[in-house]
Amino acid sequence: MKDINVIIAGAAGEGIHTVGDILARTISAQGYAVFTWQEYESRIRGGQNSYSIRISEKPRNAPLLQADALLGLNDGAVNKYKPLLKEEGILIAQRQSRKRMITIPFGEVAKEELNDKIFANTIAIGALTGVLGADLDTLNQVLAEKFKKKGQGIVQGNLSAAQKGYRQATQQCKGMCAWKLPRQEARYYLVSGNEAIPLAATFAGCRFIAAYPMTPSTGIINYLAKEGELLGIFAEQAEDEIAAINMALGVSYSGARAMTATSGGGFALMVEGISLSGMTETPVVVILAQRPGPATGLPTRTAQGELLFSINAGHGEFPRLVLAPSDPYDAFHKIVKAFNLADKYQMPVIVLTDHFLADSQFSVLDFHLNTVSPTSYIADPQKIRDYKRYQLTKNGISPRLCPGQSRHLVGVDSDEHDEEGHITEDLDVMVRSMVKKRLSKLDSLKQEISLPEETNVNDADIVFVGWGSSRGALLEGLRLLKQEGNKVGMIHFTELWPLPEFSFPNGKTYITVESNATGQLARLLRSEYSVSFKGTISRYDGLPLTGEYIRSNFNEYYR
Amino acid sequence: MKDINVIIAGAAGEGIHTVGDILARTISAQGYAVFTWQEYESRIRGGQNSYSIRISEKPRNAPLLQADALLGLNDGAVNKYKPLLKEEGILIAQRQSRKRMITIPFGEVAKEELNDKIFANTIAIGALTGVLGADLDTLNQVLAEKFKKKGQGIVQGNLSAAQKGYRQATQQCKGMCAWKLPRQEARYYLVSGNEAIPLAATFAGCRFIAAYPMTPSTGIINYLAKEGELLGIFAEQAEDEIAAINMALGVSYSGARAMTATSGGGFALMVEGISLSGMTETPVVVILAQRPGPATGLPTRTAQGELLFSINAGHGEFPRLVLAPSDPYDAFHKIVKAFNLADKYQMPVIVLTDHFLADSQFSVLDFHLNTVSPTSYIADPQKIRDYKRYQLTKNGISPRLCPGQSRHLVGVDSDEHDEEGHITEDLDVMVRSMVKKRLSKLDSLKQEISLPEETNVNDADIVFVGWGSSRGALLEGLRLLKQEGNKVGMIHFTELWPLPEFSFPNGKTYITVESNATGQLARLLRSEYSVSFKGTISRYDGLPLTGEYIRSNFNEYYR
Amino acid sequence: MSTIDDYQNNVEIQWCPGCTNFSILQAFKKALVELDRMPQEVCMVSGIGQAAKLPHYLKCNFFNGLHGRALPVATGVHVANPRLTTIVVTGDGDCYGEGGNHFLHTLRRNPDITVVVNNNEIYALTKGQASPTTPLGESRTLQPKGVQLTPLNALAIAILHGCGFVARGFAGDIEHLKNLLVEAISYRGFSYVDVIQPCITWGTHPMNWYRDRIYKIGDSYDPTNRESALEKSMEWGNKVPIGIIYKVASSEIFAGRFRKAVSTRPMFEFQPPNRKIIFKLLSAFRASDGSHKEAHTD
Amino acid sequence: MSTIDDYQNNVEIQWCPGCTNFSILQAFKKALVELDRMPQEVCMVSGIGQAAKLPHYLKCNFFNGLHGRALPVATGVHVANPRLTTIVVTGDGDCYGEGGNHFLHTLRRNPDITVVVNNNEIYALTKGQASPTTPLGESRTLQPKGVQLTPLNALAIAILHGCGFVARGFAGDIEHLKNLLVEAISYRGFSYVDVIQPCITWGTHPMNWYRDRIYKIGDSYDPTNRESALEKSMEWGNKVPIGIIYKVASSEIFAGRFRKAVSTRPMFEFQPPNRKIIFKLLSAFRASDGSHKEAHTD
Ligand SMILES: Cc1ncc(C[n+]2csc(CCOP(=O)(O)OP(=O)(O)O)c2C)c(N)n1
Ligand SMILES: Cc1ncc(C[n+]2csc(CCOP(=O)(O)OP(=O)(O)O)c2C)c(N)n1
Ligand code: SF4
Ligand code: SF4
Ligand SMILES: [Mg+2]
Ligand SMILES: [Mg+2]
Repeated sequence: MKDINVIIAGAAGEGIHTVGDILARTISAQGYAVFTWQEYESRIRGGQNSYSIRISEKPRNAPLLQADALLGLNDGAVNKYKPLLKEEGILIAQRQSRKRMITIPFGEVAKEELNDKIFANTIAIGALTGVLGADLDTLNQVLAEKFKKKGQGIVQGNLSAAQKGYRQATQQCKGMCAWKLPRQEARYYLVSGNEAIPLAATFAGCRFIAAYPMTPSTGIINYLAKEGELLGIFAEQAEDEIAAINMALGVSYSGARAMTATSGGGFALMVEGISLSGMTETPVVVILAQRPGPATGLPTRTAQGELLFSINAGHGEFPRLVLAPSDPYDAFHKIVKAFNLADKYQMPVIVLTDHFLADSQFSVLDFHLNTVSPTSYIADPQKIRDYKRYQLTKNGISPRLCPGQSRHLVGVDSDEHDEEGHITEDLDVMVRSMVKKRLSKLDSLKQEISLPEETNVNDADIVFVGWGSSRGALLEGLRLLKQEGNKVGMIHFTELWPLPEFSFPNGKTYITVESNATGQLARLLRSEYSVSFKGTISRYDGLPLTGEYIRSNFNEYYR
Repeated sequence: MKDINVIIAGAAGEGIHTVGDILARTISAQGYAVFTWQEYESRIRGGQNSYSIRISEKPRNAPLLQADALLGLNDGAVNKYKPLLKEEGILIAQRQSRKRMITIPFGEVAKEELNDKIFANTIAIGALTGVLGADLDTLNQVLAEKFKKKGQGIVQGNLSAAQKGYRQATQQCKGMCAWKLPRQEARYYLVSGNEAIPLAATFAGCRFIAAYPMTPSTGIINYLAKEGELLGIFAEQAEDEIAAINMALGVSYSGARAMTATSGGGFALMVEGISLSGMTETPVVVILAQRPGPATGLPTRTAQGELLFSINAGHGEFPRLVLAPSDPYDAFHKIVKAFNLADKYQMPVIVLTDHFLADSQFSVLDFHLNTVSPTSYIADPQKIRDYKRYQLTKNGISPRLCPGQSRHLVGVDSDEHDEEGHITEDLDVMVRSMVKKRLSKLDSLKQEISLPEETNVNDADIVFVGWGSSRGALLEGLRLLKQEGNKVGMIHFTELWPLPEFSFPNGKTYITVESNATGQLARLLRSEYSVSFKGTISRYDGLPLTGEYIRSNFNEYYR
Repeated sequence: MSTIDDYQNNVEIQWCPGCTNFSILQAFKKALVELDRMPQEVCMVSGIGQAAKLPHYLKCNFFNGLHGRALPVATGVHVANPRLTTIVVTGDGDCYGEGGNHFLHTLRRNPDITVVVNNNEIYALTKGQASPTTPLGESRTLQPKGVQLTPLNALAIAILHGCGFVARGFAGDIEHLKNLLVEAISYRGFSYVDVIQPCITWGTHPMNWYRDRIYKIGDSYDPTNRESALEKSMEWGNKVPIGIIYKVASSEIFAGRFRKAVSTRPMFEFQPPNRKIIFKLLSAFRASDGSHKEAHTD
Repeated sequence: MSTIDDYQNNVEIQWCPGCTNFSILQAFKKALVELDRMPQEVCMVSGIGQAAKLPHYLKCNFFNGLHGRALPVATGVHVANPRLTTIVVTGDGDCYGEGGNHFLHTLRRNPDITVVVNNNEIYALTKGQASPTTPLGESRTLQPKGVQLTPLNALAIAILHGCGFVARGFAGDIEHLKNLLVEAISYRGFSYVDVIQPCITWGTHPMNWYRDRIYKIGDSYDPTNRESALEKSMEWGNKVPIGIIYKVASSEIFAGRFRKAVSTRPMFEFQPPNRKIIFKLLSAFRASDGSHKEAHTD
C-alpha cells in the first residue's frame, strides 16, 4: 500500500491533540504502522496548529509534509493548511470550500443531534475513520477505553458521534475515497521519545529525577511523577535547573542512579554542575531536549543546535559521553547505555533529544528488552581494606562505594584533590596524576562507542552524514533521491562523544544534514576525522527535517 | 647583561607580596625591565608561596623557573624552594644552611636594633637590593612613597631597616655577588593584566561592571570599585554571576557600555546570559580569567582550559568574538577592540585571560594609546523615521538606539522575534530571516580579525602554535631551542573566534603548545583550517608554561 | 498628555481568551495614562511566562529577557538611565522560583523600579506545574498527589528587607489595581505589587472563589507599621487582603551615591572618558622620578 | 560509642592560625560524640569558602561541592539515604549569596538535614568583599565607600517558611554551640543554625566586640511562639541573642509520602526495578485487543 498522510488542524485548546491521538490509536489498533508529529505555537489557546498522522504498512517513522487527507476544525485552520493538501487529497471540514471534500458541520450536528457540542470532535474522528476505510469497531474500542472513566453516558455519546461522522463520511465518500485499511495482524507500540525515555530510565534502575519544567523536556518528569511510587522513583520539581542537577548529584553520590532533563536555557544553567560531575566523578544522566535558540527562541519547535555546546559544556577538561538517539526504540536502548556508562566511568552523560523526537509518536514492533539490562558498578565494601574514593588505577576508574553502606568513608571534592578526596596543592605529583587519571578513562570509553550506521555507502557517490533524530528523514531522502537516479548513501551518528575509531571511505562527496544553521556535525567531524565536506543541508526554521526537504535542497544546492 | 631571576618565598600572610612588590618597583625605578609572577595556595595564611622577579635590560615578560637569588622568609620556605636555586646562586635567609648565602636574622635584628619586628621584611629587601647591586637611594624613594600614608615614624623605621639589610648584605657579599644594576634611562610600566584591563575598559568608555568575586578575575572589579566615581563607572557586586551578566545586559540595552568578569565556574553560570546577548543582540564584554578546572579545581593556579568551552558556550547559534590577549599591552588594545566590536556587531565578546596574565606584572615601555580609541555605533535617532530594533539589513546589523533617548521605542526579545522585537511564529519568513540576519554578521566580523603572529615560520622545520598568555614562554622556547641548533618557529593566536582567513604553510611540522591536557587549540585549528598536528606540548599542573618547559618537553617527546 | 491609544499596538495577544492577564494589561495602560507617562518614557522588563509576555502588548520600550532574570536586567536599566520609568512584569514562577535569588537581593538593593507579579499560583505557560505560591495539597501536573512544599510568603520577605512599598492587587478589580499601580510607580524606591491573577485554564478556583475571599484593606489600617504589615502579609485563606500593605519612606536608592557624585543623566549621555585621568592612573604603574618624561600627552 | 579521636584525621588545616572556624570544628566533633554518631553515619555537605572547607577536617563522609550549591546536594543525599545524618556547613556568601534561592526553597521542602552557616559577615576566602550579612556602611574591598545594601535577615525568612528549628550560635562559646548543634542534629526536620564567626583577618570587629554584645536567650523565652521568634530574629546591634530562637514540631518531612509508600531503606538497597511493571506500562502504548500476544515475558 502507499503511505497515507493525514493532517488534523485547529487552534490550541480546540482539541486537535485528542482527535489526533484517538485516530492514531485507532489506526494502530487496526494493525498499521503509524507515525505522528505535531507543530504548535508557544501558547495555551488560539493560534493554528497541526497534528500529522502518517499511515503505512511497515514503520516509516518520518514526517511527510503533504496531506492526503486534511481535517480542519475551524475556517482559519482550513485556510492555513489547505496549501499542504494534495490536489487528489480530501478535505474534511464544516464548510464546503473545494470539490474533493467531506463537509459535515460537526458542531451543529453535535448540538442538534447529540445535544452537546463536546461531541463535535468525535464526529470528525468518525468521519476521518470512514474516509480512511478503517473499522468503526476499532474506533469504538479506542473511544470506549479513552472515555471509560467519564462514565457510560459520555462513552455512549462518543460512540453515537463516531457513528454519525463515519456514516456521513462514507456516504459522501462514494467514488472519491479510494483508501481501505482492513484489519491486520501487526501490533505496534505507538510511542514518543518522552514516553520511552522515562520507562527506559526506570528499566535502567534510575531512582531519582529532579527537573525544572521546560519544553520539550517536561513530559519526562511528568510521567515519572505520576508513576513514581509504583516504580520506586522519586521525582522532584526543583526551584531552578541548578538545583535540579545538584540534587541529582547528591542522590548519585549516595549510590542511587539519578537524572535530570531540560532544554537549552536550562542546560546552560546546569553547565557548572556538569563540570562538578566531571571533577567529583559522580555519575549523572542529563537529557537535553533541543529546541531552536538562542535564548528562549522557539519553545515549541525543533532543532539540533546543541551538538558542539553539549560536547564542550563545562569549564575544565573531563570525560563525558554524548548520545543522540534516532528514535524511541534507540532512545530506550541509549538511555540504558547512558546509565550504565555513567556509572561505569563515573561521569556525566548527556542525551540529546529534540522537540521532534520528544513529541512525535513512532511505531515500534518490539523493544527487544532482553538485549539490554542495567549493570551495577558499585564496588563491594567487604573486599576493600583501605578505601580511597579516588584511588589511582591503571584505567583511571576508582572503586565507588556508597556513604553509610559500610565503615568506609566516601569523600568527594570539587577542588583538585588527593586519593581520599581532600584538597591538594601538590602540583607536581597529585594534580598531574588526577588530571591524567580522569582523562585516561576516555581510552576505554572510546571502545564502548558504537560505529555510525552506514547505509548504501559502498555504492554511493554522495553520502549524507547526519545525527540524532533525523535518521528517518535521511532514509526517506535516500529513497527519493534514488528514485531520481542518484547514487546516494548515508552515514548516521547516534553516539557523538567521544567519537569511535572510524574512517570515511575515500572518493565520495560528503554532505552533512542538520537541523541547525552552522553545520555543527561537519565542524566536529572535520576536527576528529580530518574528513572534508562539500557542505551542509541545513534546516533552521523550527520544523523537522523531512525526506522531501533533503531531496529538494540537494537538487537546489548540490547538483 | 644576563637576566637575573630572584625568588622570594614565604608563607601566606608573611608579606612576600609586599616584599616582592617593593623590590620589583625598586628595580623598575632603577631603569630595568622587570617581570614578576607568583604562585600561591588557595588560603589566606600559611602554606609556602613564591614571588619571582626576573630582571633584564629589555622586556622578556616570561617566567624563569630557576633562581639566581632566593630570599626565604622562614625555614620551611627555604627548604621548599632551595631546589630551584642554581648552584652558583645566592640564598638570603635567617639561618646559615649553605655556603653561598647571606645570613641575616631579620626578625631578631628588627626587634633588637629597631625595636619592632614589623621591620624584618624591609631588612630583607635592603639585603636583596644590596645583593643585586642596585641603589639604596632608589629603594629609599620607593619605601618613602609606599609608607608615606603611615606617617614619618614608619617611613624612618623602614629606611633604617633597608639600610641595615643593605649594609649587612654588601659586607657578606664580598667576592660572592657579581651583579651590578646601575641606574638606567628607561622607565617601564610595571603592570599586570588585571591592572591593564580595568583601565582599558575605562578608556573604551565602559560605564558599568557587575561581577561576583572569583579568583583570578576579582582584581578587575576591585579596581573599578575604587576608582569608579572618578571614572564615571558604576561597579556592583552581584548576588551571583547570573545577576552580573543580566545587569550588564540591562545597562547595555540602555545604551551604555557594560562588562562583567569571572572565572570558569562563574562563566558556566553566565552561559545562558551569553545566549541572551546573542539573541537580543545586546553587546556585552565578558572577561573569563581561566584557572584549572573542572569545578573548583585549583583556584589560585593558571590554565588555558576554556578555549573550546568559550567558543561553543550558549544554546543556539549566534555570532560572538573570542579574544585571548598575550600580555597587558595586548590586553589593553584587545579590550578596546572588544568593546568596539561588541557594539558594532551587537554581540557578546569573551576575553580569555588566565591567572598567569591576570596576576603577573609585565614591563611595558609604551601603551601606544594614540593608536586606539573607542568608537560609538549608536545610531542617530533624528535620522530614522520608523524605527525597528531588528530591521533586516544586508550585513545583518540593525540600527541601535537607546530607550528614552527619543520618541523611538526600543524593544528586545529573547524569543525569536520580528523586526520590532515582538514574538514571532512566522517560521517560513521571519524566523529564517532572523536566523540568517544574526549569522550573516559573521561575514564582516571575520574581516576584522587579526592574523596570527608569525615568528621565524619561513625558516622553520618545526612550528609551535600557541595562543593567549603563553607568547612570552613560546618566544623563550624558540630562543632556547635555536641555541640547541633547531629550526623552530612560532604561530601565535590572540583572536580565536571567528578565525581569520589563514593558511598554514605546507611542509612543516606543527605542534601546539597549551596549558591544558587535551590540545584544544589543535582541535579548533584542525576543524577550521584542516591542518594536522604532530601533537601538543601540554602543561596541566597549574603552573605557567615557560621556555624551559617547552624546550625540555620538545626534546623528550618530539625529537 | 498621553492617552490609552498611545499604548495600543497591533501585536496579536497570545493569552487564552478571557485570561485575567487582560485586566492587568488594562490596569497598566490606565495607570500610565493617569501618570501621564509617554510610551518612550517607560521601559518594561520581563522574563518568560504568560505574565512576562505583557510588555509585548503595550507600546513602550521593553526588554523581554530570560526566565527568572528580569530583576537584574531592570536593575541595570535603572542604573544606566534613572529617568526611565522601569517596570518589571513577572510571574510567580519567574520571580519567586527561577528568579528567587534576584528577588531577595534586589529588595536589598532598592533600585527605583516597580515590580508587578502576576501571581496565578501556577506555572501556566508550561502547562500547570506547581509554583512557589501553589497552596499545600493542591494537585498539579507534576504534583499529582498534591503539593508538599510550604508556599512562599514573598510579601513578608519584602517587608523584612527594606522594601518601602508592598501591595497586593487583584486582577478582578481593574480600578483598584490601577490605583495601586499609580501609587507603586510614583513611589521613589523599589515598589512591589503581587497581583492575584487566577488562571482560567490551569487554575484550581474560579474567579468567584477569589472574589468571595478578597477584601480591601480599610482606611483605618496604618501601612507604615512594620509589625502589622507583617501580620497582614500572612493573612491568607478565608480572608485575603488587597491594597497597600506596607508603605514607608524609601531608604537610599540604589546607586544614589554614585549618581550624586557623578551625574544624574542617562549614562549614554555621559561625557567620553577623560583620557588625562586614565593616563594619570596608568602612570601610577611606572616609576616616575623625573628622569623620564611622560610619553603620552595626546 | 564514638570518641573525639574517631573524628580526627591528618589533613592539614588551611585556615589562618587562630581562626574562629577552629572552634566550630571543635563544637561539631563534640556534638557528634555526644550524639554517639559514628563517622560513617555522618555525611557533611559543603560549598566553597573558608567555612565550606570544614568537612575536610573531620573524618566522615563528605561532599564538598560548588560554591552556593550545598543545599540541593544535601537534599539529594537525604532523599537517597534518610538514615545518614546529613549536615551542611556553609558560609554567609555560600548560603545567602550565591545559594540564596536554594536556601529559600530548601526551607519550603523541609528535608531532615541540619544547616550550619559560619557567618563571618564577609567573603573571606576571596579576600574581604561584602556578603549579604555585612552591616550597612561597612567598607570592604569591593565596597570601599561602604556597603549600601540592606543586610539579609535569614533567620526571619526561615521562621516565616516553616523551618521548625532556628538558632543562632557563637564561635566564641564552644560549649553553648555544641549544645545547639546537638539539638539541631537531633531535630527531625530541617534545622538551621547561624553561627557568628568573626574573621580575624578580614573582619571589622575583634572577638571582644562580639562578646560584649552577645547574650544567651534565657529560660523564660518561649521558642514556640512565632511572633516573638520573629522579633528575636530582628534583634541586632547592641544586644545580639544566641540560643534557640524558634522551635516547633516539624511539618511533614520532604519525600515523606514517597518513603511511606515505597520503603525507608537507602535507595542503593532498593530491589532492582520490576520488569513486569515496566512491560505493563509499556504495553499501555500498544493496542491490545487479544489478537496479538505479549512479545516479552522475560
Ligand atoms: C531557564 C528556563 N527554564 C525553564 C523555562 C520554561 N518556562 C517558561 S515559562 C515557565 C514558568 C512560568 O511560570 P510563571 O512565571 O508563573 O508564569 P505564568 O506562565 O504562570 O504566567 C517556565 C518554567 C525557561 N523558559 N527557561
Ligand atoms: C561560581 C563561583 N563563584 C565564585 C566563586 C569564588 N568564591 C569562592 S568562596 C567565595 C565566597 C565565600 O564566602 P563565604 O561563603 O561567606 O565563606 P567564607 O570564606 O567567608 O567562610 C567565593 C565568592 C566560586 N568558587 N564559584
Ligand atoms: S494559561 Fe492561564 S495564565 Fe496563561 S493565558 Fe491561559 S488563562 Fe492566562
Ligand atoms: S580569612 Fe578569616 S575566616 Fe578565613 S581562615 Fe582566616 S580568619 Fe578564618
Ligand atoms: Mg504563574
Ligand atoms: Mg563568610
